[in-house]
Amino acid sequence: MIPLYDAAMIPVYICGIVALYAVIRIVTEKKTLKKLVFLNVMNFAITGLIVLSIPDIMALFAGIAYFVGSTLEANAIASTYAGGKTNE
Amino acid sequence: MIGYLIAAPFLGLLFMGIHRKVIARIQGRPGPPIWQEILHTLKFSFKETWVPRTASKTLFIGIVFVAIAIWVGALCVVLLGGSLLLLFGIYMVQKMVEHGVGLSPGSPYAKFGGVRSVISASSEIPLFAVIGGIYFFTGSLMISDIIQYQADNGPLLFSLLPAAIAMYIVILSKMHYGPFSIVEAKEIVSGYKTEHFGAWRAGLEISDAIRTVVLLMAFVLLFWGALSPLLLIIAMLIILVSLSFVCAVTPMLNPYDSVTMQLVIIVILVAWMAILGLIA
Amino acid sequence: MAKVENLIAIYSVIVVVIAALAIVSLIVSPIGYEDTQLYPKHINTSSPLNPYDRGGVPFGTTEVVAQYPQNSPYLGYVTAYLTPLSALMAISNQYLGTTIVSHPGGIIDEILYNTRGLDTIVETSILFTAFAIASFLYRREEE
Amino acid sequence: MNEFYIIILGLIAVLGVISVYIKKSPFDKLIGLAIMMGGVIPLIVLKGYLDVAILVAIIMPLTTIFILQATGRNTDES
Amino acid sequence: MFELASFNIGGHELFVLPFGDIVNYFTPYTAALFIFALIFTIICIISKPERQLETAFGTDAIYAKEVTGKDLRFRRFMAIACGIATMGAVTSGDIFNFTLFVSMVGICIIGIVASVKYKHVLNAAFNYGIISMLATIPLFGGAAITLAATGTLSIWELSAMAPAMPGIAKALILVGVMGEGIAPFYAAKAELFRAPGAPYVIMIHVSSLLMFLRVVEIMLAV
Amino acid sequence: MNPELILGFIILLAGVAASAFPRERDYISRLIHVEIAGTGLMLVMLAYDETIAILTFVAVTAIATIVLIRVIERGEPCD
Amino acid sequence: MPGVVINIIIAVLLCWILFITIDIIFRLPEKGGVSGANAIGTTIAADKGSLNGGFMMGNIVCSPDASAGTLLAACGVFVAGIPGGLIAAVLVYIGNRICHDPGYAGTTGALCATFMVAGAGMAGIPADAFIAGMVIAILTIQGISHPYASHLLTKLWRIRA
Amino acid sequence: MMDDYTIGLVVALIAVIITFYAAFREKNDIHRLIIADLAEVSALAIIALIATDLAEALIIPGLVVGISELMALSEIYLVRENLNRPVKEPFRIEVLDTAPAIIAAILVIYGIVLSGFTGGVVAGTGMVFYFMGKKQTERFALVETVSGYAWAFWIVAFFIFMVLPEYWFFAVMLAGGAIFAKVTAKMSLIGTMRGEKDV
Repeated sequence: MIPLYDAAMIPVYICGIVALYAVIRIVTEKKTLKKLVFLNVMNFAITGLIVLSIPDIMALFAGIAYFVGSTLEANAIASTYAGGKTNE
Repeated sequence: MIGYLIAAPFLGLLFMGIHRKVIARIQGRPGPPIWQEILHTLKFSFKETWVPRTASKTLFIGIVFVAIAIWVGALCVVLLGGSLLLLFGIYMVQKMVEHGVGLSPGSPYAKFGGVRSVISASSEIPLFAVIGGIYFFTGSLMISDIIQYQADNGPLLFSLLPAAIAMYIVILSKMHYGPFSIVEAKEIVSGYKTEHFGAWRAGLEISDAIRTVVLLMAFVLLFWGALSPLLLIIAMLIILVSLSFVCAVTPMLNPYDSVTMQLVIIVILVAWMAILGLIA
Repeated sequence: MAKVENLIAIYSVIVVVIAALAIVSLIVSPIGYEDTQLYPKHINTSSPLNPYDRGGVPFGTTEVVAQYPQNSPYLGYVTAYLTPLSALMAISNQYLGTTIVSHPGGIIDEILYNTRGLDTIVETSILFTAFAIASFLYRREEE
Repeated sequence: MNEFYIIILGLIAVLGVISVYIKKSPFDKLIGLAIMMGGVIPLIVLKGYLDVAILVAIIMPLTTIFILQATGRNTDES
Repeated sequence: MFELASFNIGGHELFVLPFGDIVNYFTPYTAALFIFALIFTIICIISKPERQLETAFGTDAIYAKEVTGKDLRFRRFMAIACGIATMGAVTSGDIFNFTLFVSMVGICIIGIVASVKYKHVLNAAFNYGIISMLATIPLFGGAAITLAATGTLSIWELSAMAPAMPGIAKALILVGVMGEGIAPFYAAKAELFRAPGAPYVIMIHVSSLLMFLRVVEIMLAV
Repeated sequence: MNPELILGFIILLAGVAASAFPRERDYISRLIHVEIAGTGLMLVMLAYDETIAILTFVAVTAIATIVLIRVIERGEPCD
Repeated sequence: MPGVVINIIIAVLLCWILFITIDIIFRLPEKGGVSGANAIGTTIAADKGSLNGGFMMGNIVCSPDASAGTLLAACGVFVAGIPGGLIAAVLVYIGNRICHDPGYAGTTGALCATFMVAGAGMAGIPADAFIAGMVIAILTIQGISHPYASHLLTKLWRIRA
Repeated sequence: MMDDYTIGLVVALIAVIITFYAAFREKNDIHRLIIADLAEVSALAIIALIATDLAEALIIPGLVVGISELMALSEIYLVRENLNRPVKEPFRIEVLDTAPAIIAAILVIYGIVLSGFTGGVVAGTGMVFYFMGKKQTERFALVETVSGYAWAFWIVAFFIFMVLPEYWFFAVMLAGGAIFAKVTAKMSLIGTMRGEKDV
């Protein structure tokens, strides 16, 4: 018998639901740059999910790699959208 | 074996002479004497020989030797009862030889001959129908096994008539003056052989001669079975004369018609194979 | 057939027809999965070499199901060996299996370099040829 | 526990696919791709292949940046 | 150790060359094909290309197209690679290895003509290239289905269990080989063959024909 | 059938269909749709524990992307 | 069960205060660090938001800042105690360099958060509560309503400036 | 009822049909190139269904064939259309100043650890990214020479396996290292071949 919820699992549930909420907000949002802000929320939540799923030092590395990678991606998308370097 | 190898070119050249003679007689001309082709080849062997300045030298010369070598090999395969697949492999290599002979001199006429020989690649596909049909019936592709099968069960000519017709057409498309001989039509001088003179031309003629013998002999062996040497030659002659009749009474098709005709034949054969497969 | 551009369309039609026939024949009579495969996998999630732990003795033989076991007396030698670096990774962490096995010595190396080495030769030759074409054309354009 | 993960991550991945398909601008499509990978990478982690997950997480933005090189700056005013 | 079960297709095996799991073999049939490929490769190595004569439009001038320098070396290299791939394909004793060699032939065919600067030749090369790339699906797919359905890729084993190879796989491999070697079978316009450099252009034809002959043998044998 | 496999098949088919029938006919969208199909394939490989294949596939996809980008950014815009 | 919820609420408050403070100290709302952050800020401002708050949100998106540092440090403490938090700080530093961010907000945030989470762990609040707490904290800033959040951040920024 | 494999095969074949249908309808050459890339995915899906170690050993050659044909074809396309430079004016984004060096270092080190073909491709990706951030084309010829020697080493290693199997350890190291160097070199050439001299 699987219990309906488990007290130790509450952080996982929170992360999962926040991630899903963020995804829904991204899909319904119209402006590209504001999507990126919600994407950031999703990254936080997914990083949390990754680390909470396997408590191991490698999972920390995986989480950080994921977070930095998606931040880089968001940065690149935003910069390109805005037209690259402003000066020079 | 050696005897056969020496005899084959002469026999083939003689056959080619007979071929010309029969065609001429049917068309109401006197025609050349039947040993004309032998004399022809001898004459070429002693003429001055050179290589065109624009030609790719090695290919120009090497391809002649390849042409002779493959058909000598084919003759060995037929005589020793080797694999039928190998024989047809050699038949397809002949296509490459024509292509090489045509392209190596750099002359536009020869090149057109070579390119046309590539166009008629569709004439090879009936061969696979032949192979498939024979394999389906006999369960083997070794010529010796096929001959043995016919000794036991009677000639394949009747049970495999469509395959026989396909092979007949294949041989026909390799005969001079036939309806499908687009590679040496007169509008491109001598087709792929235009630039090969002297001894090279003699070599090509010899390979043609051996080819004629091999194809006719393979036809008889595949669809009738083993015969004594004399009967074999008579059977080959009968087929040759029938081929000459066809050549004499049909016009030469233009390249596209020729390809279309061959495609139609392929479609019929494939349909036949499908029916055969369904029945089995 | 008149233009070379249409060739792709013709070829596609042929393949689509054959693939459709294949699907129909699969649904009518499934071909089934042969259970005795070469080099089968067995997953042992508690091992540090996770998806690729095939057991065996280092510098000894490992039981792998090869096509011709009689053909290569050294079959399975590479599989169980760990270089010092990979041994270090194996004792330090549970979740580095792929890295360890991809490091020299491991079942994939065994298959790629030993039993199916010719495949790898052909594969690198293909890469080499294609690069020769690309770099030749590129450099000719540069000049 | 695994059911929860798989339902959430599967939903995220599928929503990402849908969003890639329905959005018109390439930037929005790339964001959809990021959503999809956000669903896929934790699945790899769940199976225990952390090194693979790290590598995928590092190379994924590279692919995006490569694609961004060809999109050019945003042109439509919306 | 190795006995070819389907000896009535191409003859008994003459010589076996094991490379691990991939056991190449020579029957009289494959040996003959191998020798053809070898001869044409040697011709490619030692011969110089011809100078093709062309009439310039509008004038009576006739000039010879020459293949020289880097171009020549590159095309010779490609032709040799094509020959080696063909030799591999005709002797290979493993389905997947065969498909790899076939796709290598496909690339080399493009490579041989890729250095010609005429736009129509490049156009033909591009289109054949796309086809040869699409053709890797049926090739690899056929090999993979064979492996999954029979548990082996070796032609030796497959020929021993006779009709084990699924018909789907056979059809797919056949279509795949047709796609890789389609160039000679689509010669009505003969774009590829107008390219100068006879020995190398012939190599295209040789390789695809030999490949075709070999695949017929495999299809009958397994 | 485990869930990764089902999800992988769904995404694979969706990606292939999306890149075969894109809503916009520009190159970039199609390229991005191909990425979806690649992700689906990745999940299929994951379901069968073929991790080295995943590693190689991801890296090769990145390189294939840049090869195509090289063509796209030089080619004519198409409509 | 109620204990867990209370833990998480406390963690939310602690994280929220920590990362907002550090970000404002490091002058994140002053201007966008990269052109992307700039563009996000102006977009939010145009959409009934406030400019300085928008810049800060853009900076959070474009580079691992104190909020990311807090999250990752919490993760690090969750898996490996204080050393894990320090490793996370080092990696956040590298992440900052990758993302063309000249500041040290992320690193500082990670270091502070490490000790905060470790200290809270002694007080009975587990590290996973902080992970969930940080996710909720970032949700309040970035995920609910951009205009309100940006106005709030601008007010806080006025206090410092 | 159908087993897993059959279901998977049906799905993969449907993917193949869709791919070829797209190829049938498409007339634009760049679109055709992209579809050819898609075709690789369908082909690999069929191979991946085998689910043994051998399947992986077959996927890797499949990938190689795909990427190499794609490369040769794209170059032929560019030569045919005579396209030498990008039509759009290039622009720079900030992350390209900082990210390539660090990420390339990570990927190359990880690639060296992985070694073999996989490592080569991973490191190659890093190198491509690095060269993308650089402004001048690098020393093309040197990289090519390295890769040529590496290929020769790999062939040597293969023959050690076949002829002198008792030195298998040496051969594994040689093969892994050589193939790594070769693939990395080849892949990083793509980065240099992007060739924006005027940037």
